[in-house]
Amino acid sequence: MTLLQAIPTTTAAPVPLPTLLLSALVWVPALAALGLLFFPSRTEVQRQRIRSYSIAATTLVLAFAVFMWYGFRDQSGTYAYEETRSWLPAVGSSYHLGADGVSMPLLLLSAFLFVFAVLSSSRVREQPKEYLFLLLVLETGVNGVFASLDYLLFFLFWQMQAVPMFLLIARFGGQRRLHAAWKFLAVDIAGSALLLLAILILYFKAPVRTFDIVALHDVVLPAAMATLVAWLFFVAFALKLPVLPFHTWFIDSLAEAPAPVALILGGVLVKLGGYGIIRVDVGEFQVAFHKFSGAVVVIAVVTVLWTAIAALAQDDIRRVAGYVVVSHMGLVLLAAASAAPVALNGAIVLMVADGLTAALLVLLAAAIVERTGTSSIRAMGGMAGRMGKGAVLWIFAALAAIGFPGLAGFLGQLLIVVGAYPSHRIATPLAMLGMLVVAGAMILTVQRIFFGAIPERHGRIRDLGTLELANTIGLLSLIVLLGVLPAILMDSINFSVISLLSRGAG
Amino acid sequence: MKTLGNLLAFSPELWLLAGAIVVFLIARLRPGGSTTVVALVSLVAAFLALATQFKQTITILDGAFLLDGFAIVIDVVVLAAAALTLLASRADILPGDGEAGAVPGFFLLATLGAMLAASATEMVSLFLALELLAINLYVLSVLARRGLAPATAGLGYLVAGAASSALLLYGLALVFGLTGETRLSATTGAMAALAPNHPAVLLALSLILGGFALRMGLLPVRWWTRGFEAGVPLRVIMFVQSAGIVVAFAVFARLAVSTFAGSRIPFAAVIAGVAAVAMTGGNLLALTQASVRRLLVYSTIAQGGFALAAFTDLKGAGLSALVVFLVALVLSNICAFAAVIAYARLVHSDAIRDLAGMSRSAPGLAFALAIALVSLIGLPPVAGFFGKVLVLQAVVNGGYAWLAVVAIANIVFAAFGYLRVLRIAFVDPPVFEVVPARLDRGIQAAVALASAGVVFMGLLVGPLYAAASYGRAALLH
Amino acid sequence: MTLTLLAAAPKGPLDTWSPTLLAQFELLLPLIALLIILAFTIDSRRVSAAISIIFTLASVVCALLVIAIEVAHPVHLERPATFLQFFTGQSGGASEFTLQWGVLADPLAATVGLAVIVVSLLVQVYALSFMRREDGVVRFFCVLLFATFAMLGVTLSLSYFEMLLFFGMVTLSTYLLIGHWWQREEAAAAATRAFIISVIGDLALLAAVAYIYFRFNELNFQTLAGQYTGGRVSPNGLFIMAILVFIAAAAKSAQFPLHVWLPGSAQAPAPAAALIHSAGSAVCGVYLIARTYALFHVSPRGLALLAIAGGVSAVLGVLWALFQDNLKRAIAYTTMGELGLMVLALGIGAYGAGVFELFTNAWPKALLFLGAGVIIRELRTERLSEMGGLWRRMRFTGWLMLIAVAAGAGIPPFSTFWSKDTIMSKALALDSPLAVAVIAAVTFLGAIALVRIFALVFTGETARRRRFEPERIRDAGGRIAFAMSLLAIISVVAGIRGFRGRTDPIGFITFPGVPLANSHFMAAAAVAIIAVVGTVVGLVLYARRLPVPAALRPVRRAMGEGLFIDRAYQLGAVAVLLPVSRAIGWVETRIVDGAIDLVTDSVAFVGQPRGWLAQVRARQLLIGLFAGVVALGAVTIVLAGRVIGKS
Amino acid sequence: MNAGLNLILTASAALFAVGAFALVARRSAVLMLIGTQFMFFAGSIAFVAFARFGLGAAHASAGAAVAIFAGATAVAELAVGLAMAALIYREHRSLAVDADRG
Amino acid sequence: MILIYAVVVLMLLTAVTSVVVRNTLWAIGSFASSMALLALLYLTIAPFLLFAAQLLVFTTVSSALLFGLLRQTTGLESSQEPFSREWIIGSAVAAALLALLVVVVATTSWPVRATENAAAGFGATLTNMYVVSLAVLVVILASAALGTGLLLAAPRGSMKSPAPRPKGTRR
Repeated sequence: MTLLQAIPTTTAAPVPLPTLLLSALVWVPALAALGLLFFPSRTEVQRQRIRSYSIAATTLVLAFAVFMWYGFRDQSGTYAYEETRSWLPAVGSSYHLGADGVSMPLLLLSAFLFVFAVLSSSRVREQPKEYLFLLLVLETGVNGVFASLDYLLFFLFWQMQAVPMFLLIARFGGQRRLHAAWKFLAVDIAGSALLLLAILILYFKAPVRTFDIVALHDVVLPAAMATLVAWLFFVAFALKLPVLPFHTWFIDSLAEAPAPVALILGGVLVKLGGYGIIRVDVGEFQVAFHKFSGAVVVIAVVTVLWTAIAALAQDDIRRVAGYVVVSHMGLVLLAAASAAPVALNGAIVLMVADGLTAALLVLLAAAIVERTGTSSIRAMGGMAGRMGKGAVLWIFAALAAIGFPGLAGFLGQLLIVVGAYPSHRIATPLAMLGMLVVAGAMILTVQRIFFGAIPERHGRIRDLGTLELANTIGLLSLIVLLGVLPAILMDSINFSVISLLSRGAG
Repeated sequence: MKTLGNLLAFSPELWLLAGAIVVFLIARLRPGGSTTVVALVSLVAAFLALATQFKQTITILDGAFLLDGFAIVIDVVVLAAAALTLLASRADILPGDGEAGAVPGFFLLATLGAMLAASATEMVSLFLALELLAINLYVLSVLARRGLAPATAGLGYLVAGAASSALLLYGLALVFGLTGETRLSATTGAMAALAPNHPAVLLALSLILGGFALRMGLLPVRWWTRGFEAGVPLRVIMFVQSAGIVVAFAVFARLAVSTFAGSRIPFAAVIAGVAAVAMTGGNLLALTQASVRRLLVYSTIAQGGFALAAFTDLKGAGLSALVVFLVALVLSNICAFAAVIAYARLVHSDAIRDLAGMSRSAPGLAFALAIALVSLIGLPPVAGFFGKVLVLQAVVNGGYAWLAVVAIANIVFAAFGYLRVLRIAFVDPPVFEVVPARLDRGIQAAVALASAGVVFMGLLVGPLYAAASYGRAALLH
Repeated sequence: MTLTLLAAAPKGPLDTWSPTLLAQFELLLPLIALLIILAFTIDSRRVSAAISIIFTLASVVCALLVIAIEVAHPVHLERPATFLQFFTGQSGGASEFTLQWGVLADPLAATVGLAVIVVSLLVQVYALSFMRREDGVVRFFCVLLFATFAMLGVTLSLSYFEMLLFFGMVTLSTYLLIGHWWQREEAAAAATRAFIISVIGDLALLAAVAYIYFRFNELNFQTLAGQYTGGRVSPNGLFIMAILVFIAAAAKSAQFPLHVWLPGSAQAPAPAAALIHSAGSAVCGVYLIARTYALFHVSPRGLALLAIAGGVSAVLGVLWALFQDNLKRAIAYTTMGELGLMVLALGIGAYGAGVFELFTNAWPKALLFLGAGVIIRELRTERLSEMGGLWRRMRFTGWLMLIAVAAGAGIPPFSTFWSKDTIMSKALALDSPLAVAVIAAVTFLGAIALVRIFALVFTGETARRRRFEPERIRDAGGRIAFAMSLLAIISVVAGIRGFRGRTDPIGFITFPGVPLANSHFMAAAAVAIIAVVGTVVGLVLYARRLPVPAALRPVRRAMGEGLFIDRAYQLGAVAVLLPVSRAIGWVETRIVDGAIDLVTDSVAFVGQPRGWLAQVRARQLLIGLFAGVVALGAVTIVLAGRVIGKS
Repeated sequence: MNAGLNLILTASAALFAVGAFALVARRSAVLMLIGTQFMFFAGSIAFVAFARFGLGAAHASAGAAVAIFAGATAVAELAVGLAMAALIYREHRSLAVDADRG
Repeated sequence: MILIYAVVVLMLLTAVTSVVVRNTLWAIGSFASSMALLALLYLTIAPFLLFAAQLLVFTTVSSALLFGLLRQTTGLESSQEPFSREWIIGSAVAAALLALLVVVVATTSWPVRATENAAAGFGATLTNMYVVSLAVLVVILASAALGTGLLLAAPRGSMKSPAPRPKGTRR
């Protein structure tokens, strides 16, 4: 504790931001989940009450997030809404939360996406109580990871999303849900073990016995040790990202999980990996990370190309979405490897954009699969005649995934390419090839699913319902907003990125 | 005689003794009387009496007993465990058990022995206190349930326990021979004088470890793990797996601190080796079990390995870590056992495959079991995580990084096995048409309290650690 | 930079009527119309069409004002706005990252913008009644507005970034226009193909942006124009930039080998095709080259690349057009020829001429497609071999098509004659026989191709087919006739340059360092003769429908298939990419998943219940206990003796 | 080096081993309990010996005390164990520990 | 000294006999005799009180208990023939244990101090330092007696382990 006070974590923000907001952001879902346990869920009315209750909870979190976003004008690049409480003084771990321009957009993203997830959860008929409970706990875990500035806390929250996700997939998933869930768990636990190992090594090799990220930053480890720790962190996060060849858990889980869970999985969960790499590897171990950034770039490019090409012949519509997400995360990895401010800005923007896009794709895919009763693209075709709105929205989603100008992804990809090119002259064009293939794959899905003659068996298919329209259009409007006015996001991202880089370099 | 006045320090134990006598009387005179309540009352009284002695250090009978912070912390844990066990016990009484009114009395006597052992600082008193605990456990394991199987199990338990006591006794004898002292605190100097590779000391250590192995739950004891209604009743197992283990580790901690840690033998290395074997083997055993009770009993082996690992940093924060870990372990075990008892009450089985559909038929119990298992794995955010983290810190501080790696590997390994159970409980279609039976209020309270403790220990871990380090300081003084 | 430009702007009425302001209006009006239609979800085709036409008309007025002002003072004005700006606190290099967008006004933009908006207006008027019986009219008008907006954005964009932005939008608009009849498999396929090809171009432009920004930390055209020569980049670097930009342009305006989407674009409805080919995505590539001409200008290899690619594309285009049996495809191939000619012109340094060609070519092309639309609607076939003898039945359309053919072929005094003349004169000035030969060949063959189309459609007899009575053919009328005749008039007058001076388009659109192509009489005469001869030959050849000699059959087929290049691409995609993708899928499911499953399954296997473990009895336990104690004691004693005994 | 001490310690060790043998090798409850007795008494013999000859002389009485207490507890355990054995014997006529094949 | 040798050897012999003989009766007999010899050993090296206790209390009580059990169970031959697998394993383990203990115990040069007769303080020690231990011992014996009583008081016949019909029925 005294140690923590000794460390200047807050360079006084221009406006003293209200603390405890971040705690609210993190813990409100968990408390709501606990409250959920006391609701009866026998009759349909009660189930509906449960749903609206959780919608209210997530919306409250979203309100907090937006409020913090508006309050978030701290352009000195340091942590805002910081709060430090004595938690485990014995081990030198404190309850230390804080948000900066790197985490704030992702917090906002997760707040938004969880609202959408709960909104679109009305399909889950059986055991909505358990389901929503897990979902809310998941939100606490995710927000906690984004907000925590203490390695132990970070790991704690990192773990908090594993078990709920496992149960959500394994319990509410599709046909091969157990297989997918086990795969998810295997990779996740392996990654967590590496994460814990890295944290402990860092903790014990550091002269000061603290888990505090900010405090540990000033610690200089011996070079080899730093490289080892950076590697461990990187692998742990890369498993979550996911990178080749460990991405199949993500593809399977995305294909098997119910739509809202898949939305969270593709929209937020994989972003944890990217966030971790940017926050820890780039931010804290920049020098060590730079040592093996070559390998990272290779991994990134291979991931981008591989997944893009894999998406081409993929017949399962949800898997296509999964591959596209992985390919984007590969771009994020590329940006992280070239620790250039422009690229990192692009990485964060792309993560947010890709989160929204993935959510949109997943929701639409789920709607289509639900209607046609199959997830095989070959079995579809001519759907535009039956679900015109769906077709338009899907086209927009595809364009957003391609990184179409005027939509969110465009700026992210542009910044990443522009920023990463100077340091990686060959990797960046290769990654752009991957982008091209992704574009081809997405536009092919549009043609295969929606265009062409209308088959008879799709005769009685309805177009998107009101709720689905509300969700998808809401997401789409966010995507467009971000694409047209990126400044609302970039302003505060950039300063944090700069300070992150300067801190990392220093 | 001069220090006889300090005997008042035994007031909690005396309360327990009185309670036991009352229980026996009631059981004799008015069969069918609710003896459990009496036992609970005496436990509460003992706790209050103990509360008056917080933050004191009382030496009794020139060093036979020492009521210090460590003892008090352990006593509180033991009392809590006993209380929860008694709360849960009624649900575990089957119609065929006849009226076992005297059983709570033996629970009280066992608790008495445990508390005495926690504060014993002299070989004889230590040995006797452990024997008191042990004999009552033998009796309980047979008395609490009629039937052939409990009797055979109890006999096996008794034989093994006697062997363990003998090993312990012989080890103590060697220490006595080397130091000429029966007061543990007095042995330190003499031990420090001995050669670092003195065979007798190492032999004594081996013997004492062997003597404690059973009580620490490091042995795969079968007689606790037999079929559901046949074996030793769950409440006894629950007590053994919570209070018994805590006391064993506490006593071993006293011995180690005063005797072996002082000597120059490679104590930490030996402990580290044993711990590694225990945690790995325990996980291997636990993962392959078909019944939850066996899973828990065998997982305690692995947990015991973790607890032993804390001894590698005895002079450092190891003891505090040990205490926190033990508290977490006790809470988790009790939570899990209580949940299993309650669920077995519904489906009359404790096979893992029969947990299927638990989340539908008994969501509360499923939740309790889930958090207990997660805590046993050592995943955040529940109790077990903090215990394991502290232990890992101690291990690495002690300079046994390889042991930390083994421990993490074990955590990972255990996660799969335990989450398999969770998957069955939460995912699989139900096997039973469960008729929702009203659960005894006591066990409901036990489950609720234990699970709340497991969940919220993250918040309380600060104060708990403070208490633990207080006890540690008292022990190392 | 921009400040100095604005300071340089002449005072007077310009301060209030700044051309950039008008350009902004010109750009935004179609967008506003689109947003109105979308926002109020108007589904009445009339209302939506009215809105879009009215706004486009207003936009036309703005364009006219802009060009008027520019004619008065040909200055380069910019109205930039910051799209995104943040500061990258790196010492050295860029300390600030800025993305600007906005509008500019200079002769080039004004001219092309005018062409775009006017063609768009007429196309809308035409479509209003042409699409009457179709469904999805509102969608069609929305897409038309979007395409117009995107195209105007391209013309008015002032930085590579903005160009990239609007290139993407052009891609989308082309995709939507071609895929308008999405029920048709071939339309959908063509749209997809066009999209992919265009995305190739967009990504090339993105690469160019990355590279140029990396070299110059600057994306503004005007600013860069001064910096290319600064020697900050080696000639190779400049050439790389030129290549990237050219790829972007080629993908858009169908330069060999990225032309494969152009014939497919004939799948679009006639008005859409007219827009695409005359002032749509087909020309924005050429415009890109013209806009970034400074880059090519400083890199001779870049210019050579332009010349070669342009020439090849031009020759191939007209050749393919000669053997194409599908009406719209034939016209599309002639467009390819014209586009090649423009690029060639830019390549040989005829800057103004190239842009002028772009301007003059727009009108007849649009007219041809609109007429083709009418013809196809009436004949209900697109196959030239099934057409003929319409001269009697569609006299008015025939005349208009005749004008269009003449204008396209370069018959004096129609529009493209003047541009071709200037290009030729530049070639003569360079006196490079190759260029002259290519231009002559393209003019000649292009004339033949256009005349062929006219002859096959209008002369001879109407072939009778099932369920089709020639008697029911109606001539174009109403709005369609109006739009087409307007286009015809423009095609006639678009190139008139009898008088020298400011209004001379060639003199009007200049590039610093590129001398005006002073057309001398010889060039004019050559072009005129070649065009006329070509026309006559075409008439002679095709009016009497000579059967193709057997020897030429394979040639014809090859040419009709566009030398199978399209097939080759498809083959490459189907035979290479998809198998690779499937192989990847196999690897993932079999090998990667296999590995992971192996781990999980093995853990699960270890986790299976084992019966014997439950059978540990007291005796075994005691054995274990004693043995363990013995082992522990022995091991520790021995080890301690070994280790510590040594030390 | 004290001959008597080492002699008696060796004896106690042998007694301990004998008890262990009984525990491990014999199936009858009676003999196993006898084995535990031997092991206990082996421990107390060691205590007494140390108290008599070794350093423990300072607390000579302590050794004896241990012997007494240990013996008493040994007898107590014996009693309980025999009761269990009798209990089992009633059920099916065998004194074997682990008689059941459960 | 000779006496000690003799006593020790005899004690071990009787102990071994008691654990190897087949007839339980003989086993108990030799057990009792070895206890008595142990008492003799104590007599030589320990305070008298211990000898008395050993001889009077432990030997007799334990033998009595064993005989009591035997009476209940109509003394029987153990069906176990010598040199069975269990014997071999057991002897192996026991030998290993013996070897370890003897090697360590016999080779260690135990620290020695000039001895003075402290038997005088024995009773005092018991009543001063070990008073609580005495109390505990009393409790132990009491609870053991009580437990034994309750165990043996179990009504005959009710030994069948109760197995109530499960509420749940397997699907």
